[in-house]
This record gives sequence, structure tokens and C-alpha cells, in this order.
Amino acid sequence: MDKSFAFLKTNNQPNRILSRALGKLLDKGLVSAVMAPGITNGSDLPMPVLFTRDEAMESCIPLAPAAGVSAAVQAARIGRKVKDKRVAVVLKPCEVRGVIELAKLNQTSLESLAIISMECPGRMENDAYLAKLSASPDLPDLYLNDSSLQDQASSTCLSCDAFEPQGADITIHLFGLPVMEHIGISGMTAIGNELIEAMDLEKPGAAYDQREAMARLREKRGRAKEELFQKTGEILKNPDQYLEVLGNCLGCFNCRTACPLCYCRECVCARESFDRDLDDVSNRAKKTGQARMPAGLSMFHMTRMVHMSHACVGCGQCSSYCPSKIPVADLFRTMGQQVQNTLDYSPGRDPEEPIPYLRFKTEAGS
Amino acid sequence: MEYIESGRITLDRSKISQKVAYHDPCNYGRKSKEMFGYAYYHEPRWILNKCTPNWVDLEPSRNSQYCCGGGGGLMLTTLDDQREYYSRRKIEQIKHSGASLIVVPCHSCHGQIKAMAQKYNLPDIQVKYLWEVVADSLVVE
Amino acid sequence: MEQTTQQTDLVKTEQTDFDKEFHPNIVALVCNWCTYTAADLAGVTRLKYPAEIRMIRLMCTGMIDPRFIVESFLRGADGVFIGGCHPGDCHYINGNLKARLRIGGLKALLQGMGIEPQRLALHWIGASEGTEFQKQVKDFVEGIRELGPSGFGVYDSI
Amino acid sequence: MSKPGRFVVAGAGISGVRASLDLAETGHEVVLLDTAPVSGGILLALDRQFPNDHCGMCRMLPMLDRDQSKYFCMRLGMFHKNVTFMPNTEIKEIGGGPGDLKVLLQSWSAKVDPDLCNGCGDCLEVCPVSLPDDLADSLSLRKAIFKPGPNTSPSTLAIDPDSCILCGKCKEVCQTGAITLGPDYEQTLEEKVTAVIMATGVEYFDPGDASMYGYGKYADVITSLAFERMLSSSGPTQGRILRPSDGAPAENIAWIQCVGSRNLRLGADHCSGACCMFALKQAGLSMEKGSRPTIFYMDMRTFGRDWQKYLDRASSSGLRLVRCRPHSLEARNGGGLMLSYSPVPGELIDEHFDLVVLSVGRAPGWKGPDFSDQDGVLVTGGSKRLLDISRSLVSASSVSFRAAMISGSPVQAEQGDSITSQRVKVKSKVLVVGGGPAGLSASLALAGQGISVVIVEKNDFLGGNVSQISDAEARERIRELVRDAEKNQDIEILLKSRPMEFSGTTGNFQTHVLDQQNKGPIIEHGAVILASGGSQSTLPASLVHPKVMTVFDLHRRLDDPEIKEKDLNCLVFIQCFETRTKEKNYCSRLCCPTALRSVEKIRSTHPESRIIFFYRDIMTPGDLEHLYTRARELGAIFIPYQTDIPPKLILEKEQVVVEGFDPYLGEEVKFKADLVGLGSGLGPGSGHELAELFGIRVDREGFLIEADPKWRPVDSGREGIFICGLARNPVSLDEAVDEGRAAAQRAMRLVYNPQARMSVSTARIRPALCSMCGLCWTVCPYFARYPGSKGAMEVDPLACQGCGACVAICPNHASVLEVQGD
Repeated sequence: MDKSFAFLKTNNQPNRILSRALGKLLDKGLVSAVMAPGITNGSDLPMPVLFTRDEAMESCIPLAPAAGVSAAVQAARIGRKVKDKRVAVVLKPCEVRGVIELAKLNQTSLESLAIISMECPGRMENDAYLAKLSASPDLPDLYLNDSSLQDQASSTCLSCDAFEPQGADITIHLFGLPVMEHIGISGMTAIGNELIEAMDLEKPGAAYDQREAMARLREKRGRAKEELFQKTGEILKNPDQYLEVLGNCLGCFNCRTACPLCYCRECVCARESFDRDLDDVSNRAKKTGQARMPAGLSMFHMTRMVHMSHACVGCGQCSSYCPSKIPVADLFRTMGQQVQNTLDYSPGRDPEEPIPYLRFKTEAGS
Repeated sequence: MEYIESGRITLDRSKISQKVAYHDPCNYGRKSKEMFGYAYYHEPRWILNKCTPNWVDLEPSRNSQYCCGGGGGLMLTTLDDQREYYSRRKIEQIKHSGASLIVVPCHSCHGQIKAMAQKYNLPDIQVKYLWEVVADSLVVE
Repeated sequence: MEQTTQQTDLVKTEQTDFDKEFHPNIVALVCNWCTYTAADLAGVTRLKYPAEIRMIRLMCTGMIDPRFIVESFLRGADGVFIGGCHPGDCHYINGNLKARLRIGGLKALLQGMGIEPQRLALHWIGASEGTEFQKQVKDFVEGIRELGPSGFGVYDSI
Repeated sequence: MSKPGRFVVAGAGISGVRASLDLAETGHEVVLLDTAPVSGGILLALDRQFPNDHCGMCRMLPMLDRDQSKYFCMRLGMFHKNVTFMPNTEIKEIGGGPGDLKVLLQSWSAKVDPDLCNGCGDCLEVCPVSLPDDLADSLSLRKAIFKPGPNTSPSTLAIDPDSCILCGKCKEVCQTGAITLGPDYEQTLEEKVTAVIMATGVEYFDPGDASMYGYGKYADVITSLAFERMLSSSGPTQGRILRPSDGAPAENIAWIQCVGSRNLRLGADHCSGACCMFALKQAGLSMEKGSRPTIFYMDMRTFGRDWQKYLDRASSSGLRLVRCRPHSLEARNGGGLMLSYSPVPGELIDEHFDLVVLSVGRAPGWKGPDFSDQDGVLVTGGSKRLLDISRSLVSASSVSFRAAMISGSPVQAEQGDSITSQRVKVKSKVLVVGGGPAGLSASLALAGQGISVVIVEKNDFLGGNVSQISDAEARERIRELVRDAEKNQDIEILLKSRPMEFSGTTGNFQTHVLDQQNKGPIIEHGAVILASGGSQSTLPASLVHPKVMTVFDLHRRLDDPEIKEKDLNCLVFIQCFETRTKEKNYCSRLCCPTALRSVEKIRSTHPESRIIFFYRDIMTPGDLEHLYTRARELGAIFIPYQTDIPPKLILEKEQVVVEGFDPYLGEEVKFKADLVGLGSGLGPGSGHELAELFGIRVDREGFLIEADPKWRPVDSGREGIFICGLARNPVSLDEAVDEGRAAAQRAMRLVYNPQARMSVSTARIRPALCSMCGLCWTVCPYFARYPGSKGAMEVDPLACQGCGACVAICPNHASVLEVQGD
């Protein structure tokens, strides 16, 4: 499919202008709804909001540098329910990957979704964002143009080199562009191109050369990622460090709730059969004089890794949700990387690529 | 056979002490089977066994016996090179058996093997007809 | 499957030092059709194999939930040995291939947690391969003995 | 409805086991006997079998109501509630008539009580008798008291009454008192036997008797059966390939094919039917162990399903094939053998081999009394003809069905089960797609058991496409089947129709059948048999010429008076014409016999004409071999060709010229042909379409794929859907009829009881937890999952085999294996 590229003039208000462009899709009836980060009910934290009228788009912050929750789950719900209408969803690249993984798990269908994603500068942790926002209300726009602000993104985002969206219908280009003047928009699929047509964009003489900016960022974040994986790999292997880090786990299961990929209706770990028998705990206590309760949390985390590490898209929500500030995402991503390498699998790469554990059919021999 | 069986002649199994090998001529075996439906494999061996305990078959034997290289009238021709060439397997077979006496009931094979033993430098090998062996073992009272 | 959970509980039998030698706790998960038959054959032909293994018979290696392996290690197993039918021989058509994939992923995971990959082994052992069963189990147990105790059980303290 | 029948099955080899299980699964009682102390027959000695080098014998165990049988490796033995196995037993006399036979059985005393013997083996050490082990085909020795199989259950020893000298030493050392050297035999009389099935198997040629290739003289010449044991890790060499003479590793190994078969000198004018594949398998397995194999063959008979592909695989991985019959073998000093052979005229090659394996041919081999002429006694194909595993099973199922028909209508659900298991209602109706020979025979078989059948046929006539090309005799047989089907009230026939929509679960399918006006009924049925048949391949347009036709057309045309009177100076047959190659890589089985039959016909009208065959391998397995022999006697000339230089057809206006290379003459040959017959093969019909509709697999060439090529030949992968006839693979008319009956047998076991019993251990879904992610759907190897209407996956209870794959993949344990009543 031919890619189309166009500019959107931003007049120092990239979020607002982009919202209006999205509003045109609603206005022209090309999509029945738009789901994008926005603020409602007086709260300042951007949450996925479903817009159905273009005038409501004023509260939309499509490029918000924060995400209260992973929009992947919400987009998946739309894709699952909505059949004969089209809904545009604005997602971060990790969320796109999440939706694609969920589609493989039959939890959604990509057919009715028009996925709009952006080159992602990262999101800030919710509390950091809110604190900053009270000092500078223009934060969502300023953030896009200020690399020192971007360095305050969450640790997951700072070590994420998968910031370019894959599998989206429309990509919004930010890196290496003067975002306060204009941003770039590309249609990646036929649907994407059709929607872009409706946005009334200006056709550029030539596309910006983003390569240098991209490479710089990739190098920086890639290095951070390697360092993180190195450090976290040590933690996982070293019982002392592991226990020190995970010893803070409360067993609240927030990480599981936050995870866009934990699609089970009710987690197997939450069930009574999973509870560690009290006799076990007291046996352990007898040996060393003490045993921590609740017990079995290693089993919980490892079970989650067994189930989902091959599919971890690295969104970092689990860390953000953790009341004990355990770097769950670091642990999960590090393990995920190792498992994914072994299985030669990259989550969210291609909706047609089967989940690695289903690939047995094509294999033969020993 | 009848004579031996009925006791009309008696054979002494101890007279021949050397190692003996038996060759199946095509005329008594393959050809006989094709023409008359019966191959004489068993009978000569039965007789030979009455003459000496120390005998072996040339391997392969019977229906798969190697050609002596002198059949089909080749003996009477001047094609000596061919005779020599086609007998090489036979000679190897004889060498392999380790026998010093080859029993050959057929006159054609007899002449051929005898001549070829000379050509292939096996002068110590004796070649005898079956009747000669019988005669050698005969107990004369 | 709940049944199997109970069976893996056997593993937590405490380590005793009845001998100077290290006697590892080893769980063997074997498929009913091929490897169990091979083990049986090894038994009736009086091939001696290490007594350290605790054999659990499953209908198919394809039914092994990786969770049980993790749990075995957490609860003090020093090694997990899995025996299934040769590819193509599986009574359930391809359960063994499914197991291979799953265990491949799990191995990476366990390695990331500091468990030596040798502690988890998957072997194809056909019904008539009593000697093969003996050899593989022997080699496996020897390997574990060399590695020493797993120490992974510490992770279970939270 | 009637009471269950009672059957005696003689021979517990694979055919006997299949027949017994078939009858047992449909509620009948079976006495299975064997002269051996264990069941299993020859297969106990074969670890892996062609054409996939896999075992999987256990796959022939019942898949429905599995709790009636013990569920473990079949090498340990076969157990089913309705089958009584009597070892060391043979039939002495049969009296009475069908339905009420009196069968006198004689059993040798086992002398070892299986309940007491623990297989400790102390007796093996004291037994003074040593003799060659039959199981290892004399490769090793055994005692008079011995282990009858590598691993049998119970693990009892047995005493061979022929070699035991009754010295009593074993009795002295036996700690469990299991050994009694009591009376020699006892007799039992089985009364009211419905039918007797003879599945007595085949015998292997003994090359020692004919002193062939130095067998018995040279230790390094062994039979293929002995080699099989050498490959087995439970065999005498623990799976290492060694020279028996000195125990050195054997690297160069030669197989000599057709030892004791296809040998007119030995009066063996038959092909053993499986040795080519057997040798290919052994050669392939030996290559895995580092050997270099060479097979000396006459024709590589890869005529079965996927066999050609198996050959291709073997040759591409380094197997050497030499077309020639070796001349002789000699022992060599320092071990090994020297093999002399002459691959082309005038050239003699001596080659050293460490081991020579004689592919010993099989022959029907029952030496006991022959009851086959008696009414009520049926003989399986495996003991009449020489079949591979899958054909033996097809034949056994076919025969067991015929036997069951003697007892009349099927057995109904018995009351008062010991096992509490749930039941599933099933429809006692079977849909048969295709009205050719296979479909018709399946339908007639089922209707004969009172099951109603609907035949859906796309043509406006019954009999199938193949009936159009068969010869007069075959056509008459098909017409007979058609007449019987049309008369039968239990058979509904829908012509010019096709199945359009298919849904439901095993035992309760719904199929919408449409006619040409797109109207038709929705049929509710318990099972479906796909017998959509096939047809002869059409010749490419470039070959349209009045003198060129397929061998089938030619064979038929020979009856035309016009051809009979014509001058035919030269007829040329080109076999394997564009088949057994890349595009159509399978043997069609019928071209060779048909072309060879034509020779006799041609000779009757044109005694002087030249008949030339260009061929790759003449495929005349079993008794068909005499067609080949006869054709040669009648003066047909056979010229082999290689696929890289096929004979050329030059079409001119008036004549056709065939050019080729004759390797025996070593030169090009040219024939002006008056008629050319092309063995262009058969192809499947609407396989792809049906496969898609019914959710089953189809191969590259369009043939439907069976669940297992050996053990479940007429099952599709999905329970309740069965496949047979040309839609599955090229078959002869007899084979199509057999396959039809075998498919009917498989369908029968599902629908005979309107209340099918679920197996005790099946998967279940906990709907509240199911997220419908479909992982279980994908991993289920039995198609036993489907998305239910209530927002959760559902299990097809009759198709589920309880393998647990779904349980392991479900992250949520929404899928669980449940054992009922436990």
C-alpha cells in the first residue's frame, strides 16, 4: 500500500489542532466514534475517552504525555463489540501492540478499528504529570517540543526503543519536526489514506528527513534498555536481590489488573486453589523460625511470566500501578525479551503471526 | 549311489585326508534344471560325503555356482584369453575355500579348471572327477 | 489437573542426608504411552536407573502446564525430567510437539531466573526404548548431581 | 433388537486385533486367540513402520467409550471388556452353521501362571535349552522358557512346549511357584458362535531353505526381520548396527529385494507387497545411525499412499538404489561380504558390504487346518493377500463388518453399567457423500445393519465416475451394487445434489444438501462418510490424437470391433506418464494392472503385434504379479526409463512415433505406434471442496487425508467423519469396496447406539472463566472444540480424547479435564 504523507499546521497547539482534525472524521461521518486520550469530569489525568461529536473534541489531548490506563484494553473492547461501524482509536505504539496481541487471542477484532498512532516520546508517570501540569497547563504541547521534559518520562518509556508504531492505519510524525509549526501525518493503509483525505491537510513538497532524529533517539533509548535488561537480569538471577525487590509485593494483583494482555476473565492466581496452604507456610516457618505471609507471591509472578512473558508489549503500566514501586515492568520486560528471543517472537509485530505456542503444527522432526 | 547304498561297494572315508571342495557343473545343475526340471545338487554331495568327511562347498554353490569359464564349447575353441578371463572368479573361489583337491564331475569343467589352475599358478591343486574320488576311496576286498 | 498439583507436592519431601552423596530431588513427568512403557520395560528387563526420580505418569506431555514445572522448582526440585513420544508417535497426534514449544519458552524463563538449563530436560523415548530411558535418566541425574542442589526454593519465601 | 453376537477371531496380529476391537466396540463378544503366548503378531518386532517411521499403534484403540479398554501402549497387549484373549490356542474343529457355530479350541498349557509370575527371570539362567530366537529371527538365542515379547503385560514368561525338555529346573528356582509343568493342553468348546474370523496372517520366506545368498552360512547375511530387531533398542544389539560375525559396526549395508518372492524358480509368482517400503524404512533408519545403505531391487513398488514421497525423501537423503538382482555373495577375510552384481549388461561390479539384508518375501502362511470353506468362517485380507498395515486394517474392519451382519441388527445399549458415565444422544443416520463403489458399499453395509443412510451424489446416476472407465466385469459389479442400493428401503438417494452447509457435533451433525435448483433438505445425521471418488486424469490438449489415449480407455476400446479388426503392428504403453513426479507424486495403482491385462486381450486378436512397455516400476503387488509374468510370456517387451529421460511422443497426422532409450541395448529406440496407451493415472474428485466444508485435511494432490495413514486409515482427523475410496487414495474396485465397508464399520460404532456413552475422562469448560480466546480450539488435535453460543467455548464430548492439550494451554484453567464418577 502506498503511504501518503501530509502536514498538519499546529499553530503552537498540536494537541488542539490534531483533535480538530480528528473531529473532522466524526463530522464527515467517516468514523462513528473516536477514542482518544482526553479529560472529563474535571479530572486532569488523560484517560481514554470515547468521542462521538466533533464539538466535544475540545477536551481531547491525543498526544498527551500520560495515560491513566492502557487504552489497549478499551480499544479491544470496542473492536470486539462494534461490528459494522468504524471507530478511530488513538493509541500509543505499545498499546497498538497490545491490541494486536489481543486480536490474536480472539479478544478483539481489528476490522472495525482505524488505529491512529504516533511516534511516541513516552508518557510520564501519573503523579509526576499531574504535579508538572499544575505548574504549566500547556504541558501536553510543550512536552512534545522539549527533550528535557521528555527525559522525565517513565523509566519504561525511557528505555523503550519500540517508539515507532507498527500496524497502525495512520502514523503521526513528531520526531525531527518543528512540532509547534506542523506535525506530519502518514496513512499506512487504504483506510488510513481514506481518513487522511478527510482531514484537509496540506501536501508537502517533500517529507522531512527524520532519520537522524530517530537514530539518535533509538540509540539513546536502546542503550538505556540494554543497561536496564542487564541490571534487571542480575536481579532475577540473584535470590538476594530478587527477594529484596519483590519482598515489597503486597499481593494486590494491581500489576495483573493493569496489564493489557492479562485477558482472563478471572485470574487463575486469584482463585482459592492457588492460595498457598497454611501448612506449607508453617513448615517453612518451622525450618527457619519465620515465614513471610502472604506466601506464594513468587509463584504468582512466575505464573504471570509463564503465561504472558512471550507477549509482553512493554507498556510499563504494571510498574505504574504498583503501590510498592516494584519495577514489575522491568522484570517482566527483561524476562519477556529472553523468552521472545528464544521463541523468535515479537509481540504485536503482525496480526497474522501466530502465538508461538501454537506454532507446533508446522513443525516436524526432532 | 545304488551300489553304495546297497553295500555292493564299500568306501573308506579315511583314505582322502586333504581338504576337498566340490564344484557344481552347470550341466548337472542349472542347465539340467532348465531342460529336465531337476538339478543334481544333492546326489554328488551324498557320494562325496561317503568318500571323505573333510569336504566343503565352493561358495556360492548349487544354483548360484560360478561358471568355470570353459562351458558352452569354449573349451574346444582357441579363445584362451576369454577362457582365462571368465575363470578368474572360479579360481578365486577355489583359493578362498582353502581346498587342495577340487572334485568336478563334468569333463568340460575338469579340463578347464585343471588348465586354469596352471595358468593362475596353482600347480598344487588337484582336480579330480567324482568317479576318481570314489575309486580312491574304494575298499577293495 | 488438580490431581497433578497434588502429585507435585510429593516433591517437597525434605532432603535428608542419609548418605554423604547428594541425592537430588527429581521429578520425572512421563507420558503414558511411550516413555512410561519404556520405563516399565526398563523395569522388567531389570535395567537399574537412579532411585532419585519421582515419576509422575501423565496421559501426554502436551498436558504439562509449565506452571507445574515452575512450582516443582520453587518447592525444592533439583531437576525436572520430561519424557514423551518421538515426534509423530504421539498418541494424541502432536501433544509432544506442543510440549516442546512450551518447554522451550519455559527454559528461557527459568534460565533468566538463574536455573541452569540442564535442570529441565525433555527427551523423546519410545515405548521399546528401555535402555534409552535408563541412559537418559542416568545421565540426567548425574548431571544434576554435578550441578548440586538448586537453591531455587529460596524464591518461594515470598 | 437382537442380543450381542459372539465371535471367535483366530490370530491376534494386527488384523485380528482390529477385527476384535471393531466387534467389541459395537457391543459384541469376542474370543481372540493366537498360537503365540502374546498378542501383537509380527508388529511386536517392528518398532517403527513405514511410511512415516512412526509407531502410534495405540491410535487404533477405541476412541469412543474408551473406558471399556485399557489405555496404554499396545505393545503391552490389548485389553477390552468384550474381548477374551486366549494365548497358545488354536482352532481344532468348527461345526454347525453361521449364527450357531460350535468351535472347539485347543490351548497348550501356559505352564507359567501369569498371575504368579513376576518376570524375575531366575528361570532363564537355569534353563538348559538354547535355541534361536524367533522374535529376533535367529539373530540371538533364547531359552525354552522365555520372554514372549519385549514388554508384555502382565510381564509373564512363557514356556515353549516344543523345545522344553521338562527337566524341571525352572520350577525349582521359581520363587513364586508360578511354574507348573502339568498337562499339555486343554480343550474348550465355544458354542453359539455367530461367526469365526480367520486372521492367521502370513509367513516369511526362509532363505535358508533355498540356500539363497549364503543365508545360514555367512553370519553377516541376515533377514530383514533380524535387521529390524537390530534397529530396536530392545533388540539383541540395543539398537546398534553390528556385523553378527565379529560385532564390528556395520557401515556399508546392502538390501537385496525380492528374496523368496517374484521368483518363478521358487514358484513364487507373487509380490510380497511391502518389502520395498520395509527396506526403504530400514535403510532410512540405518542412515540415521550413520550407515551407508544400498538397495538392490527389481521394481521399487511404492504404490501406496505417500509411499512415493517416502522413497523420494529416502533417496534425497543419500540412499543408493541399484536396479539389479545381485549375482552372488562371498565371504571376505577380515569380515564382511563381497557382493557381485551387474547393473548394466557386460559390467560386473564387486563391492564390499559389512552386512547384507535379505528382504524376505511373505506368503500366506497358515499351516493349521483350513476352515475357510466353511459357512460362517470369514478370512481377512491380510491372511489371503499380502498387505501393508493400513490395508490389513481396512480389510479386517471390512471382514468384521461382514461377520457382524451375520448376527443381524446391531446391539442396543446395555443396562446397569459398572462405570457411571454420561450418555450423549446420537442420530442413527449416516450421510454418505458419493455414490461410487466405496459409497455404495458403505451404504449397503450400514443399511444391512438397520442404519438409515442418505447418499448424496452430484451426478444424475449412481456408480461413480470410475464406473465409466472400468472394464465390463467391473462395470457389472458396480451395477449390482447400484441395484442393491436402489432396492434398499433404508437408503435414500439424492442425485444431482451436493452438501452445502455443515455444522453440529459428533453424533449430531446437520448438513444442508442442495440440488441443482439450490433447494434441498437439512439432514440430521450422526456420522458422515466421504466417498466422493475420483476420475482418470485427462490428457493435455497437446496430446489429443486418435491413436493416443489413457491405458484405461485403451483397455476398454480393445473390445470395440473396429479396433479388433484393425491392423495393429505395434502398441506402445508409457507407464507413469506424468505421474509419480513433482506435480502428481503418487502411484495410481490401476494403470499397470490395466495395461498388463490389455496385453492378453491384444494377443487374442493380434498374436503378431509388437507390444512395447516403457515403464519406471511395474506396480503389480501381490497376486497381480502374475499379470506381469503373463505379459512377458506373451512377448511384451519392457523397457525401463528414468524420469530425467522419459520416452518422447511425436504426433504426426497419420502416425505416432515413440522414441526412447533402451538401457539394455544401450541405444535409442524408435517405434511407429498404431496405438499408444498412457498410464496417466487417476486423480481425486472434489476433495478440496469437501475438505473445506467438513473441516478436514486434504493433501497437495487433492486427496483427503486420513487421521493416521496406518492405524486409522478411513477416519478423518475429526470424529464422525470418515473417508474412503478414491477420494482418499487410488484404489482398485475391491479395495474401494473394502474401504467403504471399513468406513461403515467406523461410522457404525458411533451410531449403532442412540445413546452413545461418553468416555469417563473428557475435557470440560468452566464457562464463567472462559474468555473465548480460542487457544484450546487451535491446540485441540481432535476438532473437539467449538465456540458455543453462550459466550464460552464448548467441548464435543464424543470427539474429545482427554489429551489435556487444552488444559495446558488455557492460562485460566477454564478448560479442565474431568474424571467422572471418580
